[in-house]
Amino acid sequence: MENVAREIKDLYTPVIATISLVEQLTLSEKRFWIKLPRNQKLNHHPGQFVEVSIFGFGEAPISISSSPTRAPGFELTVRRTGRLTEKMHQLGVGSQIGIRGPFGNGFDVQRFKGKDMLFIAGGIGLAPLKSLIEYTLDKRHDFNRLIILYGAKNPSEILYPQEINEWTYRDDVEMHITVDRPDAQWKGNVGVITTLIPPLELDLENTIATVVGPPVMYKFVLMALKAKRLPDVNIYMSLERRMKCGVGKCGHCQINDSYVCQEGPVYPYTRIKELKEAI
Amino acid sequence: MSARKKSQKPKVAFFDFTGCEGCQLNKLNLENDLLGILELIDLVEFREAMDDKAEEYDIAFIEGSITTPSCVERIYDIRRRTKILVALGQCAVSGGINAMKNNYPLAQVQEEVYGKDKYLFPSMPAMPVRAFVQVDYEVRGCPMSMPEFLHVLKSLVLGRKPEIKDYAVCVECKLKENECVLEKGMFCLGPITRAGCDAICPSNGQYCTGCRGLVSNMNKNGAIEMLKQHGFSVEEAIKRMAMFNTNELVKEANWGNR
Amino acid sequence: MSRNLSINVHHITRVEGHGNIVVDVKNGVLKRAYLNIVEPPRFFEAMLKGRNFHEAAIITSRICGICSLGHQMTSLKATEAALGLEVSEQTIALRKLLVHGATFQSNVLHALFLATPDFLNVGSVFPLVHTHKDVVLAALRLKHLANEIGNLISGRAVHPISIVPGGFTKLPSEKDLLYLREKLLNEGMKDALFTIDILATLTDQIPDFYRETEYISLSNDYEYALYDGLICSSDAGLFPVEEYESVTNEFIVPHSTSKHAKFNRSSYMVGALARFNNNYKFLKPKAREVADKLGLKAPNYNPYMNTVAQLVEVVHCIEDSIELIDTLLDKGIKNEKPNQEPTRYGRGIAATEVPRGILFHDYTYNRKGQIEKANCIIPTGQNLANIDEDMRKLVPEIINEPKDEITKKLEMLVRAYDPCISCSVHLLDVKFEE
Amino acid sequence: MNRQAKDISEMKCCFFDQNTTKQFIEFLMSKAKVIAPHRKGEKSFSFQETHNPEEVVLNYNRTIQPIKKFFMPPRETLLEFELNGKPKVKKPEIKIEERIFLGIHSYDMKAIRLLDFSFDRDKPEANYFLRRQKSVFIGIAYEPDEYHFAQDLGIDVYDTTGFSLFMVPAEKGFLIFEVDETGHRYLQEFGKGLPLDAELQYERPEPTKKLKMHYNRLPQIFSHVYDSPVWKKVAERCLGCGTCNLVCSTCYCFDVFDEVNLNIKEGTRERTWDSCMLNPFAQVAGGENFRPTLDSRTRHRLYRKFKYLTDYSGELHCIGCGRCSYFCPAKISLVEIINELIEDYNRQQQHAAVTVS
Ligand SMILES: Cc1cc2nc3c(=O)[nH]c(=O)nc-3n(C[C@H](O)[C@H](O)[C@H](O)COP(=O)(O)OP(=O)(O)OC[C@H]3O[C@@H](n4cnc5c(N)ncnc54)[C@H](O)[C@@H]3O)c2cc1C
Ligand code: SF4
Ligand code: SF4
Ligand code: SF4
Repeated sequence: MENVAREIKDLYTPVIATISLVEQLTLSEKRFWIKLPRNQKLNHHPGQFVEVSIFGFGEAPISISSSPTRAPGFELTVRRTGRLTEKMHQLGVGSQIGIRGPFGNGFDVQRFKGKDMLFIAGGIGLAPLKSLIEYTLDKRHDFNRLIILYGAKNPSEILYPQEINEWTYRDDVEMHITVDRPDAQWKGNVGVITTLIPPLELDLENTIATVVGPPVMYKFVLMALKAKRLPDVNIYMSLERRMKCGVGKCGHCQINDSYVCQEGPVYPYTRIKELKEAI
Repeated sequence: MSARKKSQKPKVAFFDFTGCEGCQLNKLNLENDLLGILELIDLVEFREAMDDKAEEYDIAFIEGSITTPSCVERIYDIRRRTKILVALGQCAVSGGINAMKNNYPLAQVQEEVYGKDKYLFPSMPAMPVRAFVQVDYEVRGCPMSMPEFLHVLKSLVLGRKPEIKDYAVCVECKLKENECVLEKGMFCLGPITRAGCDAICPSNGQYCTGCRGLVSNMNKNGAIEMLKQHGFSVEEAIKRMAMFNTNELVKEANWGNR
Repeated sequence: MSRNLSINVHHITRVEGHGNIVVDVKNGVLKRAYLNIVEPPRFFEAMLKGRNFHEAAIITSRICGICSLGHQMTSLKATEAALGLEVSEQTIALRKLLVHGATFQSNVLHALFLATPDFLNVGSVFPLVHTHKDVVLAALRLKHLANEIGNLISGRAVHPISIVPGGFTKLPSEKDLLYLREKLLNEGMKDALFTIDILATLTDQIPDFYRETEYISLSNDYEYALYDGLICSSDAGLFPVEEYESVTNEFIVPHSTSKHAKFNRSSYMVGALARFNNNYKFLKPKAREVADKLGLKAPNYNPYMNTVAQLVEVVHCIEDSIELIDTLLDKGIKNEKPNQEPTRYGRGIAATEVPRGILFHDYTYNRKGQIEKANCIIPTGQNLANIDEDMRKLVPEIINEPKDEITKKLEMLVRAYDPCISCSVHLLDVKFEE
Repeated sequence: MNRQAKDISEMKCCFFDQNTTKQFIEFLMSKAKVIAPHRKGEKSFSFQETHNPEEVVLNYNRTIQPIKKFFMPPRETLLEFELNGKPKVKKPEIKIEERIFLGIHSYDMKAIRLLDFSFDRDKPEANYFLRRQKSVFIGIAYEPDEYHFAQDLGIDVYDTTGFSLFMVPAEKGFLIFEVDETGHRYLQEFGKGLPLDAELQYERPEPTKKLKMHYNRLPQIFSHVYDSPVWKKVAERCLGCGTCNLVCSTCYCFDVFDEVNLNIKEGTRERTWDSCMLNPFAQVAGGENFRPTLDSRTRHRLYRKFKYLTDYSGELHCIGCGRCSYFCPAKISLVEIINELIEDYNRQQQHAAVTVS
């Protein structure tokens, strides 16, 4: 006890990072490219998140939406919903913010190697998944099929039009997109995201489904995946909870016995089944 | 950014309706911080302390409850002219102690005070500001809590949402390690009253009278049960809760859940 | 000059509560001059009905945030009288200290923050922050000190917490008292004398106006009565507090939501000037010196001098508070619990000198310890008839002055009374029709 | 450091009369900051720094806040920062001071050991361990009141684990047992106690038997009562005021928020104790509340004590101090809830047995 404490690294002091690019994606979402001091790497796994600080406004967990393969910087996609996120939207290139992390477990990319990847994203859920999608694209030969299902409320809320365009035109990616409420120009699918699942032809044993979206989405996507008889062990979900510390102490993110910031945010469905409060 | 020009400071106004003006006075009691506050804001209207008046405001603080038809006109007018409207003190937030009279038939109350001359003075039930116009933020308490007022003011000047607590006074009581007044055999409304006052009454050995209104999702039956355990009949329990919360207890008048 | 003049000051500023000044002069003849109280009535007496004895003070405190201590104090005393609750010497000493604190803070607020801008021809105290920073800072320190008395002894200056029927739920520590003593003795007295020196140079701004009236305050034979005493009329002598109704004789007038009062004349005055006139001989020495310096001698019939009397009281309260603290410290703070075991149930009447004058509370309790009937008579209400009378004498005297000047003098007159309209008036737009 | 200490019957022991005890407290005060139970208000007690041995109250039932307040203060500044221009952050220095905790009941000591586990788990927290180190604990035996159930949870009144010295009230004074090296050193230096060599006879209080089942079966019960009707029943009376968490010896959840100074140029990041019983605890920006009802929150609170953390540490994370029940405004008793859950479990088992046969 005597000497340990001195050696323990402080968990709560962020490093100061710089915003090097800002892009307005939709009315309420922006993405920020962040650089750490001395161009340090964040060394994250796809699916991990950081705690972003804006001093005087607080701290919030935000998923890293870029792949570690695109280091040294990293990307955050932020929806304007409250105290910190509203302030973040007012920041421009050169502004400095605090970063702690990366935190959480991220996706088990080792296990995904050689598999067919089915990405299912609703709304801003595409942000954490983009990190994994980019990762699989950058290591394309490590993975087999790549299928991306993405649902947005309406066409103006589609998060990354550029990337989605790119993915759509790649012939090694199957990109399906749907909107709940189409506008006059919309020519694609209409309906909730679950409508994209039944038509898929899947190699059930070798397909990994990764699901991220708003809380209401999970139940319905699960039903659709189960209807396809995708094995439970092949389903992964990333969950969101209130979070203060990111280091397994504050208790806010707890789902039954699991701290989302430690064991999650990505959970295999087999584990989620044990967590009664999860979905 | 650091060298703010005077014109960039938010234009702030204070207005008072029916109440005891304790909240107004409480602001003047900030002596040590008063000059600091004046640096932050451009005070354009404050009847109790100055003559000047302005046309438009960034932040209007409203004190007191709405009790006459002319109050209603005035509050509509203020809402039209301000960007942010903050209700200050329990009278403005919920009707406060003024609303106790809503428990009695109005005519009878007037009779009680003015006898046969009661018709000279129009009155209506005492209502919170949010019964008439949109209220952006609330600073609760009778009198309003000064640290909370400062927090709201600083937050709004900084351009962020203030943190408004929505849990029981007991929390603050325990953080301060106060002796619980229930332990002394007194009664207390702290378990169902919104924190933010730093549990100032129990800290002074007195029971909490519920002056900051009820926590949201309050377990009303549980509260009545608790007061019964401490020796109060249901009627007495409701009467106790109603001192500052008449309007909140009347379901129909639950203006909060817009 | 046969002038037509109509003044209507809507919601007069720098007073607590809402009131309008209405003056009508037709062909040089004064038709109307009165203070129109438009503060919506709040029906406290009705709200007290059925309430428990320890709730009365909490509720009546909310009659007025400015006078909250005064209302609580009077309420507690009425309750104690009704229920036969004895209180200890220590409780009385601490309560007197609180009354001093409240009088001191309210007088500073009124004299230095609300009235002084008139003498310096500015609309509020805020511009003075730039022109008279040291005075403003001294005044702020004074106010802060007065509030500290309230905070340390009763938990909170506005709507005090720990004063309850029968005593205190929390007692100040000897350390708190020593701290207050030190501050009062050094900083407090220094700041008070400093600001008074500055104001002494401005007394020529006080209008020259006299109208002798009846002055009513508490009085006793051992001190400058604030906490306790008999009713004293400058016309008719002493009366027991229980006979308050025959003194106040409340009546309703159409232009006011607050009732008016009269005793031996058509009106009487309460407040700092009335106390000064009736109790001059008990003022502490420094306070007398200050009165001399400010040109205030008893009796004085200029209502504008009420503000000056308030300053004199500030000094008196500081001096007497120090004495009270010394006595308390000599005896040591005893850990007493409030005495809340009623020995009887019935009617209790009490009066306290609150900053604006004498305040009466009168409760009748039933056997369950609940209020059956309540009556509160507020100082500002008692002064209203006197203010109207003053205006009726003043307007003809100044009728030839410019209209701005007339309005200003009227507003200053109303302000001099430091009317507390929440307790009973808000102020104004000025419209002239000639 | 979790090693189980010897039984006190095997320890060296001496006797302090009242006066010597006072002198001993003075001696301790000369060594380090002494923290001991003091009277707080009319009926309650609180651990406080001792400036005068007279203030120490050694026969107390329980303090309002547990000792954890010295290692994790109810409110603490995590960071100081400047907002303007380039943000600057500074972590306030945490003073490492030697402290002697005097008059600690065995369950409160156990709570510290459990907190050590919680703050070490996953990522060790410096703030806690910086304050935690250099603490010496002197225990005292207590007389269980109707709210204590530590014995039912296997924590003996005379459990000396973690202590340096252990005091047992005796007629006109205290028996002082040497538990470890530090304790031995203290007694040597102080050198005033009356040595006792004779075989000591003292009574162990009867185990209280408040719980209807042995404590080591509790985690098992909790595997079966997640959907028990008991939760809803408790929720009818619970006010969600958070008192139970905020006085709990082993709770450590917290909230973090930024506060700025009046000049809005500098500010601090503050953390305060939080409570999972409060309505906003699991609520997110979108308005979603992941534990919106009082029954789900009560269940979470108890599962944290008897199952979730237990599955990791192998120990129950309730120490039976009775604070949560003693201070609950609605007078909800933890023991009663557990007993009802046990009954519910027994009913389930019987039912299962019936259906099988
Ligand atoms: C693992 C994880 C990844 C996330 N990734 C993203 C992302 O990539 N993009 C994005 O826009 N949002 C993301 N969120 C949600 C984001 O954290 C919240 O929208 C954000 O905390 C709101 O903070 P605020 O200060 O703007 O709002 P306020 O309502 O003012 O919130 C105040 C505080 O409450 C807590 N809080 C409130 N809502 C949430 C929430 N939904 N989740 C966690 N804590 C919350 C935070 O501690 C926050 O600082 C993520 C959340 C989690 C848990
Ligand atoms: S005194 Fe009142 S507010 Fe404080 S803990 Fe007890 S019940 Fe709660
Ligand atoms: S403790 Fe209760 S009555 Fe007192 S200020 Fe707080 S909410 Fe109001
Ligand atoms: S749950 Fe209750 S009895 Fe158990 S440790 Fe916490 S406060 Fe003590």
